[in-house]
Amino acid sequence: MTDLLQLLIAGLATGAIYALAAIGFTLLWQTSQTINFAQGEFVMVPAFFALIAMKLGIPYVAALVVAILMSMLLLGAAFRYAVVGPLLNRGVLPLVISTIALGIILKESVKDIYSAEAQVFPTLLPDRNVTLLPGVTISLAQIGVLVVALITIGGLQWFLAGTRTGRQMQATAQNPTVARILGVPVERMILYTFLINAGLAAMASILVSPIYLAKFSNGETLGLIAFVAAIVGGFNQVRGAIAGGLLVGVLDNLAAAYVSTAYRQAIPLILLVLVILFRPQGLLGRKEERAV
Amino acid sequence: MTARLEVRDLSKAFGGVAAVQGVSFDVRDGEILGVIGPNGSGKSTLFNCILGQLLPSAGTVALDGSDVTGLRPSTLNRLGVSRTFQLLQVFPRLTVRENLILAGQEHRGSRLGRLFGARDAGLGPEADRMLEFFRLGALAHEQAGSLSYGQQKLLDAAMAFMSGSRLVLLDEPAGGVNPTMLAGLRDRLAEINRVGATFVVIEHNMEFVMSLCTRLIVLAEGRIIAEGSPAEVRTNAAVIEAYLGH
Amino acid sequence: MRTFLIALALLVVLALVPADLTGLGLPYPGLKRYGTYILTLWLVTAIAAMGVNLIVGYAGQETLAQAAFVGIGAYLTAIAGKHGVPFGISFAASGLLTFVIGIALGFPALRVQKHYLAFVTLAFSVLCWLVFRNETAITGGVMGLRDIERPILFGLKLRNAQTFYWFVLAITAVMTFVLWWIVQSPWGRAFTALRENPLRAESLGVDVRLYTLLAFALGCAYGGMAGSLYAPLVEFIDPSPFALGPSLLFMLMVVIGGSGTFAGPFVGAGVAVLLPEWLRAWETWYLLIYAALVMIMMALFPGGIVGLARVSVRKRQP
Amino acid sequence: MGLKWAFAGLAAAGLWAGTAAAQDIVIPNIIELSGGGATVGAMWKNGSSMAVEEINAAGGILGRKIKLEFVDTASDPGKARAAMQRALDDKPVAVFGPIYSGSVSATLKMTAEAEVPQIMGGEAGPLTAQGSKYIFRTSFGQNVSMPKIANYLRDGIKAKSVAVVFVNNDFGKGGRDAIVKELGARDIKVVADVSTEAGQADFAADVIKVKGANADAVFVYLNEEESARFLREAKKQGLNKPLIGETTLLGQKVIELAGDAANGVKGHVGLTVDAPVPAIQEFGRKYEAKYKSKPDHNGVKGYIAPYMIKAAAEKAGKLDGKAIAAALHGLTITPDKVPGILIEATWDESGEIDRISFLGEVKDGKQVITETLPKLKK
Repeated sequence: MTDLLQLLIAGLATGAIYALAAIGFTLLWQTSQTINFAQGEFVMVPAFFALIAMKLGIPYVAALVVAILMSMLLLGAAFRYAVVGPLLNRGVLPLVISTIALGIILKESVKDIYSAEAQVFPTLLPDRNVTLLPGVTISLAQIGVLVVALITIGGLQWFLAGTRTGRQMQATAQNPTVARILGVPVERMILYTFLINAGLAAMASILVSPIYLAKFSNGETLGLIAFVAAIVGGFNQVRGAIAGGLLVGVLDNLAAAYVSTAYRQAIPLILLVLVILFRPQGLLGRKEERAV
Repeated sequence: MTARLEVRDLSKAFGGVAAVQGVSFDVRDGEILGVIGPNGSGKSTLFNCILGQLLPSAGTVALDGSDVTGLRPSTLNRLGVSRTFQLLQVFPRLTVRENLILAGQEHRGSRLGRLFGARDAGLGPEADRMLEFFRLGALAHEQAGSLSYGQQKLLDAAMAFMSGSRLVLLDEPAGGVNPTMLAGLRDRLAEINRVGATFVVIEHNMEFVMSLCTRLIVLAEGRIIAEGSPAEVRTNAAVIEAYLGH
Repeated sequence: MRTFLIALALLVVLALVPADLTGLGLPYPGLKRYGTYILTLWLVTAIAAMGVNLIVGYAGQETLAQAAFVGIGAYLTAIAGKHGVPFGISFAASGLLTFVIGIALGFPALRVQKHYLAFVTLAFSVLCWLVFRNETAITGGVMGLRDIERPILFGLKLRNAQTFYWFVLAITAVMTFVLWWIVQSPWGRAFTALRENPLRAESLGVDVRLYTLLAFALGCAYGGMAGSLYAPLVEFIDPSPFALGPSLLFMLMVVIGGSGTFAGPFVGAGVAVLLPEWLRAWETWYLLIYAALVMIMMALFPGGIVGLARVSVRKRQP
Repeated sequence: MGLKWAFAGLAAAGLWAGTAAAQDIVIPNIIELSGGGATVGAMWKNGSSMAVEEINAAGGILGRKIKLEFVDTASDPGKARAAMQRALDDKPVAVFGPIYSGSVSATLKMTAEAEVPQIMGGEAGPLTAQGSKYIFRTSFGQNVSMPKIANYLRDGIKAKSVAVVFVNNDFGKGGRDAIVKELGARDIKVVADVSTEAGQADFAADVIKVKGANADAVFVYLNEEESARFLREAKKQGLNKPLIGETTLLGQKVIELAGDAANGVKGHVGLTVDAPVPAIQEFGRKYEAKYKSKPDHNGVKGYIAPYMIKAAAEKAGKLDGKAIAAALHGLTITPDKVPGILIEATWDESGEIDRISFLGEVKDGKQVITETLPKLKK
């Protein structure tokens, strides 16, 4: 029983990070039909922005801010205009290819320019453990991850539902053509989603790197899992991505403990296939009209 | 006269909005039935539900007496129903002749036979005949995308007849076609109708509809508000109200 | 007829590239063993890429599992070979098995929306990789399978690099012809139609779902058969070339060559196989350069290298 | 037109037959510069480059300069084979690498056939057991290190049961197979056998499994980052069994990455920069000054490879692959003659290396050597 609790907590903490990455995925998909295969690298890179900033003598907290801003500038705005912009009207495939290539570029750049080795990434919170129950321990870092991730997600939900800009973004996500007719500045809304995606990725990066170290290849697994989480939860719903992320995080841990460590990765993937077979819109997704 | 197509109580709603509500009508063998109505009255949705592009929320569609509700468009097409779309739909990177052959090939022989058999699925002569009939012969080997709008519209219509379908649903065949070509198109359609094809035509161009169709139904807000010969419909008070009321 | 003659000439040239012609009085020393190996690898990669092109370029779908299908063919051939099964049978079985798996994966995925095939293949790709890694008793696990025998043809051992190259070249020629035949047939027309406008194709009686499924399964079969040649070429297999990353690279190579064009996969495979050789001096930077090239290509010339060549030829002949 | 380009391409790629006369001795390094082994490959590359600079500055080998060529295997044995084929086409005096055992296993027959000595970094046991006369290790094989670990578990820890945590790649799987065999031979039970992935981030479930097994000791055989993540999770969950490792687990990189969590870890250490040998520590300082990062045992492996060739070639008196291989068999290289070898080492007939090694533990964030194990054969 305590084992199960321990696994659930660890799974939720990891899952919260997956959720941050998965939300960005669904946002980009909704507003611009972008399937971002570089999403994992988007989570890997900001940690290195912070490391570079610290090497230049910028103090830790300021370096984190720099990382988030750099991420929004390069992985948000520049990505929107230099990569996605020219391909937006050419269908999904060129964009898929381009983001695959972008992922390779980001990964190789970090490796060749910074280092191929894992880097220690400092944490905001002291490296201490809290014992919840006998046998159930959680580290402060994990609590931090959960709290920050939940605040970020809550803030995002509030922004989308409670502000004018947020509602305009949702209108854009649901139907850009109608949104444009209603006077929503669709172009700006699309840019906002890219900025939010980059911001969320940077948050995920800052949260994950102290625990799992910063390394150029971290994006491979993270990207794959965020992708799976987004599909499982529902590609067209932000709350679907959140649920998907948490679910995959927990499932991965339970599978490793109770099924097989060798096949732990397989369980979320099998879930993915089952979802596509029986509930293709995702667990919490909206059903879309049959066309053809 | 028997009914080729029977539509009964057909409804379609998108979310909470009802686009088509309880529409019933028959299409009789050999007629040219016009479907008119103001913009947004549900004409294209009706077509899409009949042809399996959309699943109707309620109601049935029967072809030659057998139920075909919800069958996929390709199945319906192989059962002998063709259509055109409101917006231009040809394959721009295929040649004009290839477009026509494609339109007929799925009705020829078995799928495996088509893989091993003739490259044109034996449709070459027929495609050439159709090209001549629609006065497109000179353009046979041009890419369809390089044709003028009117020519593409002709090709679009011609493709609907390559399968030898006896029931053809045309969604705004006259839209954007210049008056000279329009007369030609009307003559072609009338001629095909004489040799045995039944048509359902959605059209905004009243002159075209009145001179081509033998019978009309009028849709407004998803319901049939009038039905009858062109002359009857023209003087129907409800129709005038529906058109002018907007 | 002209196409046929050009193809024949190309085949003869390709057959002669690795050969030492000094015996015939020509100042051409042929290729070293490694050169021949790279050329053979190019052909094998091109076969798998042809399959991807069928799926991506003709049927307009995305596949993220081509490397996994290559892996299935490679493992099947390697394991069967260890039990004395002749190559011809393993080769056919590889094609058949991957075709059937393609149908089984594609059928549910194509029932729903457009990109779901990509998602299903993604899952399949990783699952295959896990099986290759963990079923040590069958696949050798992470240590791989060593000493895979090259096939024997009519009693003739194809151990030698050059004879094996000719063998692969012959198979590639046949498979290229088969694909050309399909693409030129009414099937090819249906593939083009369903990529350009599935809605209209469906209304003309083209069973879009079935044709897409067939294109996908055929594409998978090409992957499986490429794998069947890959195993005896490298004489060693392990899970790494069949992971998700290489599957993504297959997509890149088809698009950079020119998706939906017949020569595209050959050009794309050529770039993917030879680029690391050209950019040797840059060591690992070649991946970066390659990826940057792909991105620029996507933004400026989405038709790939073949599309670019066509445009420049058309410009020159007014 | 297209063909001309194609031929130009082939020529540019240097695939054509015909040999170019070279003044320098070119030694190809077929190593993991990208993919999963990129970290390891980078270390080797730096180490061997540094050694070659020193050798060239001192006049080269038998009066000729050495030039290293680096070829990426992308951590893929298939690509390693291709790269090896290319290298062997040029008939080199020797080849270095690969470092991943899977890639070595895929290439060792080729070097044997071509009669070219292959100085490699693989540690899997079977590599030297296949009768190749041309394969040479730069570090202990698992067939040597695992018996030492098993002895330590039996005699030092007095363990009756052990939980094994390994990374599922050629390195980890090879080690796991070897230790399980050795433990079996000593009547020590393996009560948990936990496979983990390279690049795995979350070790919560793995630690729970290990805890649940309630073994007397835990043998941790993972790569650097994963070792660190495992140690952090073990500390968090209060896993209070002896954590035993082999070289990596006690290495500087793991200590740096794991922080406090590494304290108390014990085990066997092959050759690392932390060894209590002045020459090795001096090497560490030179490396760090040059490359701005701390070397690990892969850096050491890469560093001694050129010195092995130098010593063997000078013994054979000629720069010839066959002669060098023959000279290396049974050769003992001592640091007083060849300082670059760092520590006295002997190669036997199968290419296995023999030298002293250490037992150690991590105390206050530092590796402390508690015992020096002598060479196996005097």
